[in-house]
Amino acid sequence: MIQKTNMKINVHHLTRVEGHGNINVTVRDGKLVDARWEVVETPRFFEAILRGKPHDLAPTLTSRICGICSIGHTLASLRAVERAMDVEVPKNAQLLRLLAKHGETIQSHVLHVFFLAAPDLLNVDSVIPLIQSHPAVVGVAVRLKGLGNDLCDLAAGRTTHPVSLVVGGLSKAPKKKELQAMRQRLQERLADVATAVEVFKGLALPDFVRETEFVALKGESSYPWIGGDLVSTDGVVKSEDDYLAMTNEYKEDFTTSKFTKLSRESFAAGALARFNNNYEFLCKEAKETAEMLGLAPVNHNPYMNNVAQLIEIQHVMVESVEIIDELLAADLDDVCAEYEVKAGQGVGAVEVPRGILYHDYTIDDQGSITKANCIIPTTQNNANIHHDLPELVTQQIELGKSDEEVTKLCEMLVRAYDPCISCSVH
Amino acid sequence: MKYLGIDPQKVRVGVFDFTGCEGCELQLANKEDSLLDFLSLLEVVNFREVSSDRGDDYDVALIEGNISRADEIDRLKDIRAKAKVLVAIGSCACFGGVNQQKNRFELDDVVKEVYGDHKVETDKVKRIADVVKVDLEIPGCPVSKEEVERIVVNVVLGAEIKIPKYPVCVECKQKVNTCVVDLGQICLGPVTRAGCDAVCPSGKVGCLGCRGPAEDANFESLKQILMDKGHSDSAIVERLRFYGAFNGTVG
Amino acid sequence: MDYRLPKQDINTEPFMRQSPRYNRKDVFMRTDKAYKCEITNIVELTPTEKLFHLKILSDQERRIFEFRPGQFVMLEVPGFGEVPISLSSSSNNSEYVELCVRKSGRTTNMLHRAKTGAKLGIRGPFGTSFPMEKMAGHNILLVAGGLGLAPLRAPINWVSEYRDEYKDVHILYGTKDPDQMLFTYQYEEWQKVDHIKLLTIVEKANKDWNGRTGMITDLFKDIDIKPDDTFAIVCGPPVMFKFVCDHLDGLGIPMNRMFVSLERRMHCGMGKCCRCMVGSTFTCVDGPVFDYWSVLNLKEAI
Amino acid sequence: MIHKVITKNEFKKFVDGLIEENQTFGPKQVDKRADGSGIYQFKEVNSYDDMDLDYTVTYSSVKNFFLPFREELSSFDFSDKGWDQTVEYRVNPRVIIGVRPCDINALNILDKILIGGAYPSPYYMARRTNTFLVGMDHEPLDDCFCESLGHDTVHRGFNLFCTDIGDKYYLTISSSKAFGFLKNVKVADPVNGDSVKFHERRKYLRDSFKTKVEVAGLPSVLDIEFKSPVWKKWGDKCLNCGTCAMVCPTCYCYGIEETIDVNLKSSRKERVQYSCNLVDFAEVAGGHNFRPLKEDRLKYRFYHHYRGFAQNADDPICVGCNRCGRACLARINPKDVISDLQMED
Ligand SMILES: Cc1cc2nc3c(=O)[nH]c(=O)nc-3n(C[C@H](O)[C@H](O)[C@H](O)COP(=O)(O)OP(=O)(O)OC[C@H]3O[C@@H](n4cnc5c(N)ncnc54)[C@H](O)[C@@H]3O)c2cc1C
Ligand code: SF4
Ligand code: SF4
Ligand code: SF4
Repeated sequence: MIQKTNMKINVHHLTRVEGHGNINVTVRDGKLVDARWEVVETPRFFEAILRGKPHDLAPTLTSRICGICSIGHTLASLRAVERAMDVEVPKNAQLLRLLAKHGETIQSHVLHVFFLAAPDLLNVDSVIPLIQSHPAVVGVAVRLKGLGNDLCDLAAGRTTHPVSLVVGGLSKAPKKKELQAMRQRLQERLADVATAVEVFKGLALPDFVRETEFVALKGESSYPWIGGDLVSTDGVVKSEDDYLAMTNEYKEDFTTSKFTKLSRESFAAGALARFNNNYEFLCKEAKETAEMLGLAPVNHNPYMNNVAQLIEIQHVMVESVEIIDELLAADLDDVCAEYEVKAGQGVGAVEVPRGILYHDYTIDDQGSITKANCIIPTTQNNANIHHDLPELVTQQIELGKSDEEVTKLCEMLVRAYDPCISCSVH
Repeated sequence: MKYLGIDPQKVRVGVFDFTGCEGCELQLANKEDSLLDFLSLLEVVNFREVSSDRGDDYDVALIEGNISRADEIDRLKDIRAKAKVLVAIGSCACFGGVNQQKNRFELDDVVKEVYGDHKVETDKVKRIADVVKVDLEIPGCPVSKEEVERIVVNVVLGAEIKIPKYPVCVECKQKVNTCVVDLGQICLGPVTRAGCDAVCPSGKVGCLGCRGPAEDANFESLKQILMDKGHSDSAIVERLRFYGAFNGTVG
Repeated sequence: MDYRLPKQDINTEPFMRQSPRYNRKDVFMRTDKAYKCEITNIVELTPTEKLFHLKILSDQERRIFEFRPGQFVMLEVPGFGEVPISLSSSSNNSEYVELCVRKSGRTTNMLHRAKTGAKLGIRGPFGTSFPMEKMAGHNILLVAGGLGLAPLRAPINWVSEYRDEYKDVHILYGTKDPDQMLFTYQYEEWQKVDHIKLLTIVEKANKDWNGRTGMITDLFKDIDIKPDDTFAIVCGPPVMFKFVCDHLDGLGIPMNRMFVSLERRMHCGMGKCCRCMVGSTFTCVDGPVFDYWSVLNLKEAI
Repeated sequence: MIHKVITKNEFKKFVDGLIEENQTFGPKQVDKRADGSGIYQFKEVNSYDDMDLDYTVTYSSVKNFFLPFREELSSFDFSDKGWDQTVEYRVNPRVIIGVRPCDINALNILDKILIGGAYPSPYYMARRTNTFLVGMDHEPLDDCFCESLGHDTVHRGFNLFCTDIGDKYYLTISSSKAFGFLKNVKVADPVNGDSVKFHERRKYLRDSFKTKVEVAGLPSVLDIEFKSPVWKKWGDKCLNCGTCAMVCPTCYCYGIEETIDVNLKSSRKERVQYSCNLVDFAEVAGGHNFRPLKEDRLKYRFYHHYRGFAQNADDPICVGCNRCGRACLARINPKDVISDLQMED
């Protein structure tokens, strides 16, 4: 085995991720000199734009922070507004919102696992050649993604940039007939998940471990999605309102995205973090899948995030059926609460596909936003990616891997976090 | 069309994103029941979000997002030079989208608000057409996949593309929706170009005009109607300026 | 207890006072299903106009299809659109019809790319026609501007075929520039064989043009018109036919002996879509051929 | 025409019977306006109690059950050498309950145009003949003016018509199907008292109209006022949104759209409900628009409605339901426009 002495990796505008970022690694005389994850996405300054906005336009506006998790942003924004003004959201509206959220989780996770990550595991550039070479897998992916999108359409009016999620609840509830049909589809599609699990069993994910702190919402009686306490695998517990102490944002000059930290120099959020913190609340079927795919809490291999996503897809599908059952038994005529505009401050924390998302607004007595802060999961993960890279490269040069192999592993590492870069530079 | 003796031409496309949320690009991978047929009409040579293939030999460049930094101008001009047809997709690319709301503030002020004392490079938001020649605009926030499909089919066949000239109300009425103006909301449907199947009013929220003005739209009348119903001038203007699509027509 | 409605009820309910004139399915087909035809020949007339020979494929349908000069068909290019096009061939030609089409939009652009052998559909014929029999025994003045020669070609063919029945026949034809002249290959035949006097004029000459330049009405100076013994057919854009008809009116030709063909947007050809309304008149069923008096009485006709 | 009476209880049984066996539509409140008034539409119903039969008037008319907003006229399947056209106009039989007299009269007008002319529409006919229509009278709204146009009562065009005479409905049966179905319930021949009540009800309804529109001589007024400044006054308000035509029970103008499917193997030809108020209604290839101004287009709708078209023997096609006036955000309504025009005289 020949020791590689010099190495220069320079991935400009990494592909198959949302947004623009670069990987830069320099190894000289067998020693790592520099390894960094640079976010070069152009910032859009949503927090600045939000100032002066009527509160009811904030969810519509912030939905546009991200095309993939727009429902998550809308929900976090709504939660911030509603908590600032003490709006009580009707139970059924909460259920419908969660259903929309689940649709997004399915859609986003499927997109990531199958369209963005799988090509690496199958050694192709994109999903397109897989249409010919692996039609069954592509079929599964397309059907599941369609299911996720349709679930969003049904519950929120549209999958990208939802329309019917409004302050107070929902402007329009789906018809029971449609819910009934969706319930059936969800159950039928579980077979596709089983197929996907079979496929994944046969794929080897890179073996890389770095001790990491994982941050997620804390479930009380179920796997957490909207609101609640914040926890970490290092034992930190904080309230939702105390999110700033959980994120500790700071800025580095080489990247347009901010970085965050908690007990260590960085932490991770997302599917794996949720899994590591809330394993007990997964449904039976999802736990079985976890066992089959060799994932158990607390797992420190970032590449396993893909597996955690697959497990979550299954979990939310099962949970969606339960939610629909509850909705079918309920009266869906009125799913929006009236509310009084008043001044206040509120935080909304929501587990979106890539981790915890926080929106925090201060609203004046006219209902206009005076101050806004949004902390995006990818912002939280960026630092962790940045700190994973040197460790990964060091381990790999010790194993004597080639430039190409290391480059690919670096790319796959970033992709494993499913970063939503434009989101992180909102 | 074979029956006419015309062979459909697969289009070689490049998809490029600038400042935006990438929601429009995402639509290209949506509408699963016809996705595979849709993809078979295209040869994707460059689409960073879903593919590592980075070809330069595209005929049609789909541009998402707007321009808000100097390096983007160069990248866009380079794409323009290579593409035969340049299509702006989405409200950001066509009108500036929500991002142009930044232009109402001083640049220094927005940077300071978000990044404090750190230096971050940013410019006023520009539409794609402000920087290079645009051959076709497909508005929407996000674009409607149905419309994109229809347009791609016509491009492949070399047929003229028709987009509605009438306002959203037509589609809204066809869906037998309750008019949200009757419910006390502001709706820009009467002045906004149809083609979205009135998604927003169908979800019982007022249209915000992401598709830009309909032809011969009557802004004065709509404004008068809404003010008569008790909505404030500022609330109406706030909505008209939401996507930047009416900036030429409202103050 | 039985409340079930019968599965399909194609017969009318007795409560409907207007019993349909046709309620046999095969008759419906004529208006809603196109006759399939094949392009048997394409003649490129100008860079923007082509003449298509269309043969109706079914023998039976070909036999049914009869038309009169001035009528039009709805030409279907499946998937792209359906457009009204004047029948430009002889009404005695039962083998194929000729349609002269200008490339001007979605449907017609596609049509221009079609090759011989392509299959199209036609419905029709629709609309009113020129009263050719009534004109017999008189002088005929055929005036066309630009693409107006396309609808005029059917009456020209008629007159040629029944030449003995008419007295003097004149064609006055004007276009913007010489390149736009249609059917130039037929001029000699019209003049030599059919003894029709043809006068042409262009607004803007080019170097190959050694004919006249000017407006179409300039041509009237060159011919001798007997107002009380002349019928006129004028086809062209509204400004042009108004100009010509007013001129002829000045000469003393009664307005009900001048005929024009109107053009409006059309989607059905059957008086239903209302796109072709002029005032309260349907261009498709009450027209496209109108006498000039009626046109003057139509609101917003010109 | 046969008359019977039925108690309201028996009627409910009758309606539930129809609903049980057939796809049925009836009036339902779908929303409340900001001012508290109800918005009704014809929706699919599952039982008698699902309906709001004492509704005032629906926001959209029943027209769209016969002329859907979007309707496939035919489809083409392509092959390398050619294509095949498929034309289908079968519809599933259905029942519509609670249709108002003016709406039925509107259908009679559409019958005249779409079935009576030289080219009867098989699509419309199929829908019309396979719909079992139960009419029902009602008290007019303040702005209804169908009485002015003689459309407040209806004599044909329905299977069954119900007039509320207190605890019973006075039934007008005009189809054998209706007669047959009624055998399932208890109906009685009207006794003298019933007929008296029936006539009283008619008179009461007729006297309840608050809005009157003078329509005599309207065709010539419209011809004369073709260039009137009144059109500009109202045209300036018009949004050209087509709402009026979409909700109108008689507006029938349409456009054709052809779309090729994404697989390039087939295409669809659809009829799409249009409105003469829409900007490109009269636009032709090359971009020339025969009605370039808002006022031209607005005028045209009035022209069609009150001047009448040849297909309809030049009779007005407006039935006076004032749906357009109610739906128009710009508050453009027939009564005000017509009285403006008549003032011009
Ligand atoms: C009675 C009559 C006879 C005609 N005869 C001829 C002829 O012989 N040769 C010829 O080249 N043209 C003729 N035209 C004009 C021809 O119909 C239009 O050029 C054609 O419809 C344009 O269709 P398009 O799809 O290419 O254009 P687009 O602009 O894409 O039109 C879209 C649709 O609008 C309608 N439309 C647009 N323009 C017109 C128009 N001018 N007239 C009617 N409908 C229109 C059609 O339904 C068409 O499908 C005639 C028109 C009429 C009314
Ligand atoms: S809701 Fe909006 S789009 Fe719909 S009819 Fe009313 S104004 Fe028009
Ligand atoms: S209704 Fe308006 S805001 Fe909504 S998608 Fe359509 S054009 Fe855009
Ligand atoms: S009259 Fe009213 S409803 Fe009709 S198009 Fe004009 S604004 Fe719209």
